[in-house]
Amino acid sequence: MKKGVSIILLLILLWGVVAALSEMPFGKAKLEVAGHYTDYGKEDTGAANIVTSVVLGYRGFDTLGEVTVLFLACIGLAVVLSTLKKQGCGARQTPSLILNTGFRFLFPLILLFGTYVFMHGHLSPGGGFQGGAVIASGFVLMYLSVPKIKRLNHFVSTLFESVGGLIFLVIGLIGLKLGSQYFLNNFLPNGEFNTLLSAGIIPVIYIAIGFKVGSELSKIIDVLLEESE
Amino acid sequence: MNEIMNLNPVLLIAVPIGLAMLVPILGLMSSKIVKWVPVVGFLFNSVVSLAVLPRVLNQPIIVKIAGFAPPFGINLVAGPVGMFLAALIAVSGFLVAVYSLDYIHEGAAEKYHILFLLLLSGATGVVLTGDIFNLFVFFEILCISSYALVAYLGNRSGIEAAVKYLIQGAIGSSLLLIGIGLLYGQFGTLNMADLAQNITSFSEPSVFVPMILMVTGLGIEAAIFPLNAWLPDAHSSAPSSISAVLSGIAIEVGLYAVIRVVFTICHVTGSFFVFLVAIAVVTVLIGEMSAFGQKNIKRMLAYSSIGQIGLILFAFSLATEFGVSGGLFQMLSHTLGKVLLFLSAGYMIYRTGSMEISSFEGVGKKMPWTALFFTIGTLSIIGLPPFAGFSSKFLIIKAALAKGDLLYILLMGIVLLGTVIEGTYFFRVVQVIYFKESNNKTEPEGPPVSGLISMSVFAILVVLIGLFPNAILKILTTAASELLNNLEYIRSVLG
Amino acid sequence: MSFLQNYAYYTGAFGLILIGLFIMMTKRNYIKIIIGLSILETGVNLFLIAVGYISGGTAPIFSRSGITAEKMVDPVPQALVLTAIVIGVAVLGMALALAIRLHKHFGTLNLLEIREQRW
Amino acid sequence: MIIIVSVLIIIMLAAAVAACIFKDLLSATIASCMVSLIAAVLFFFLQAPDVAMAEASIGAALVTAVFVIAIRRTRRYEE
Repeated sequence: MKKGVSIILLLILLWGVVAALSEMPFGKAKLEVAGHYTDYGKEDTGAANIVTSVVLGYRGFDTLGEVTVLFLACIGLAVVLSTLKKQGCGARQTPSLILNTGFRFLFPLILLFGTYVFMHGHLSPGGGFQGGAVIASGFVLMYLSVPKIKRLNHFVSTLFESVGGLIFLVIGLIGLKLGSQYFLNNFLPNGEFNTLLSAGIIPVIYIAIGFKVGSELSKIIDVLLEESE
Repeated sequence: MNEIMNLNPVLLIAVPIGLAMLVPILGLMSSKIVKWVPVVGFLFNSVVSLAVLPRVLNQPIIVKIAGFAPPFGINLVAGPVGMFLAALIAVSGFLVAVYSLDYIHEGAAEKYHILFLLLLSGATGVVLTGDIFNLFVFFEILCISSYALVAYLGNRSGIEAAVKYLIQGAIGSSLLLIGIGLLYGQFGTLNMADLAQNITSFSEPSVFVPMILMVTGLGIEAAIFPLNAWLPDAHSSAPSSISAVLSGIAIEVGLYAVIRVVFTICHVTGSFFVFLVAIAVVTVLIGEMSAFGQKNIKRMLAYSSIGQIGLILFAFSLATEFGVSGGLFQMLSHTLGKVLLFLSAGYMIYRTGSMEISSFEGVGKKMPWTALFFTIGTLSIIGLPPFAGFSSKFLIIKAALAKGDLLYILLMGIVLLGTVIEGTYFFRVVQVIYFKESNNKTEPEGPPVSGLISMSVFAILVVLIGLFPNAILKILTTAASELLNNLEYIRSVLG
Repeated sequence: MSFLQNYAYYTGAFGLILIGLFIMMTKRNYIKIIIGLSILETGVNLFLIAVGYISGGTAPIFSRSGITAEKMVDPVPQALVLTAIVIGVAVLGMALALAIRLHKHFGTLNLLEIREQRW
Repeated sequence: MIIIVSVLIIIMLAAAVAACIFKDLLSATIASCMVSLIAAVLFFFLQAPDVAMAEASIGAALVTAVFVIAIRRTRRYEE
């Protein structure tokens, strides 16, 4: 009964979507707004990666919301699990020697790679979110391979989270006060195209986001693991 | 004063978000000041939004984020509708924050304040933004913080309600995102004014399907009839101050987004409104009839919110200037009345220790002020003069009659029947509060000063608006013409 | 062949969306429902990216010389999907934290057995 | 090229169906991880390297880790 009703609903959805898709063939040419971004994105924001120039330049306000959502998820997770009595998730197997040694070798490399990814967000694929996620996956590896779980330092992670978000906002507010009166306006010089120190405020914001996302995603894992001490 | 008037409306969103991110750092230093942060934030928001409001009545303020012109960058449209709702959110947020100063004492209070700030900044973002994807992002902020706050108390019913709410909310936001993708694929823009300019007819499947998807997705948050299963559980399991905000603000923001999609982006005409009116009438009846049988006060109030949402939707789908301004007025009076009801019920529950209506016997003598505020809220929601609810319901009735169609007059009759049911169950509660003697001899003390202040301000606002409805009628008619006349909206955004 | 060329990605995306919705609507186990949600989100993301594709286009990055703006694919859906992925992981994290709580309180994840609140 | 893509899409849909059928939640999680991984490859074919990176690191790695932790702290089999 339930399955039948849901299949009928899904078929109606499919029928509607197919009707709508007939207006938008796959692989057609870009429309006005996207064309503007690819044509002028280079001059407007100074980033070689047009996706970055859209994410932090044209649609930077979305990214502020996105950063807020992640911050929110971290807080919400802590709220949901905070009133719970501390309880371990059962006995852990001792990690094997290979895992442990591999971790020691890989962990610095993963952190380095994550840092590279978010530093070069305006030049190559990647950015604050991807770099932060890479760093967080390094911490997941740490939880897997270190026999006695080392808890994340909550003071440091709180500091990273808050300060990272605040840097983003403060840069936005500086843009509002300085020169032209626009929130998130790019007030730093664009610099030489396709070099590390270019694209104005974009690398600064991406570094802040990278630290913030890295510490937030690791904290989500950490809060979920919550072993009894 | 002049300087405040010239402040950028983007601060209404940026300042609460910034304060929320500042709270963990402040919490490391001192836990005492944390609870004042939302108060400060929403005081700022109230002052700014009330100061800017008169200015936008003549000319909407278009805020270009990062300095890119509208179709290319994100823009905020601080028009009459947006600023009116933002001011409403800010003022009620401020008063509820004052109320929470002493009300929130269990659980992780620091995180409560962060979530409260983010919930309302998400709501402000939804009403101010002029970009459909940006609306989605702020909508998610609103939804995720509500999930967390519903589960805040951490009891069995709270967790269960949050789980149900999250499943339905997540489906809703996915549907919304599919709708946005379909619109972007055809028109290549995400700006609401630009979309509205490009959409010529709403009845083609390529526009109709995304519109239905978006209305469904947003309608889950607005609790329109077939999508309202989560609401009574969620609103009754949250802390009372949060129930107040969810019932008074969150669902109205959802409804605002539905109205924005239907009126401004797709510019719907004719037969679709008949469909909306039918849904609205069913929503009123379902809400009021379910509320009638409730023994739990918060569930009763939550179901009554469903009925009120139906009434607001009914007013909007009349699609006349009278009707839309009546709907906006009803939003205002519902917010004030329902927040007042939840806040006063919160202390009555706290002092008697039970949510059952029957346990409120004798509260009228022991907590006279709280009982008085509850009664004022009740009378306003039912729609008796001289309270705010009367003026708004009267305006809606006038609008339905002015429509001149027998169908609408008939449906209005059904909606009035819903109001009669509403009156019955609310009077039953008032009767229990005042005219039943309690066997319980313990003396429940009244609420603390902060609670009294915030509730009395709400009560004063309800009475004042009820006595002088003409004072805000100008704002409402300007706002209604912004919603009805989407050419005006397009011209003011795109220039 | 041209049918495949035109509709392969859309079919994949909407296949995922339908399977995800089907799981969410019919399954009773809460974690299974969340798995459905994650499949649904992946499908929506794939659909958005497919909307922005241009036949024979290049990635929207001026990484080496010889890349022209005309042949670039649409960068906007990519920016949107980045946002959507992060929002998705936030919702999934919340949902799974609630799952842990649900199991602690009720001892089960079957939503049909959890019926404390009705009408 | 289009043949490879079609095969990948078929595998992806099969993995999604498998995630629907499996009673063992851990297997279902791995199947949905596979959906994410193949989606990341498809993003790369669609000229979206940024998104491919995000999907591979967030969608496939972190989300799966979160799922595994949650399953470990609740129960493994769907009753």
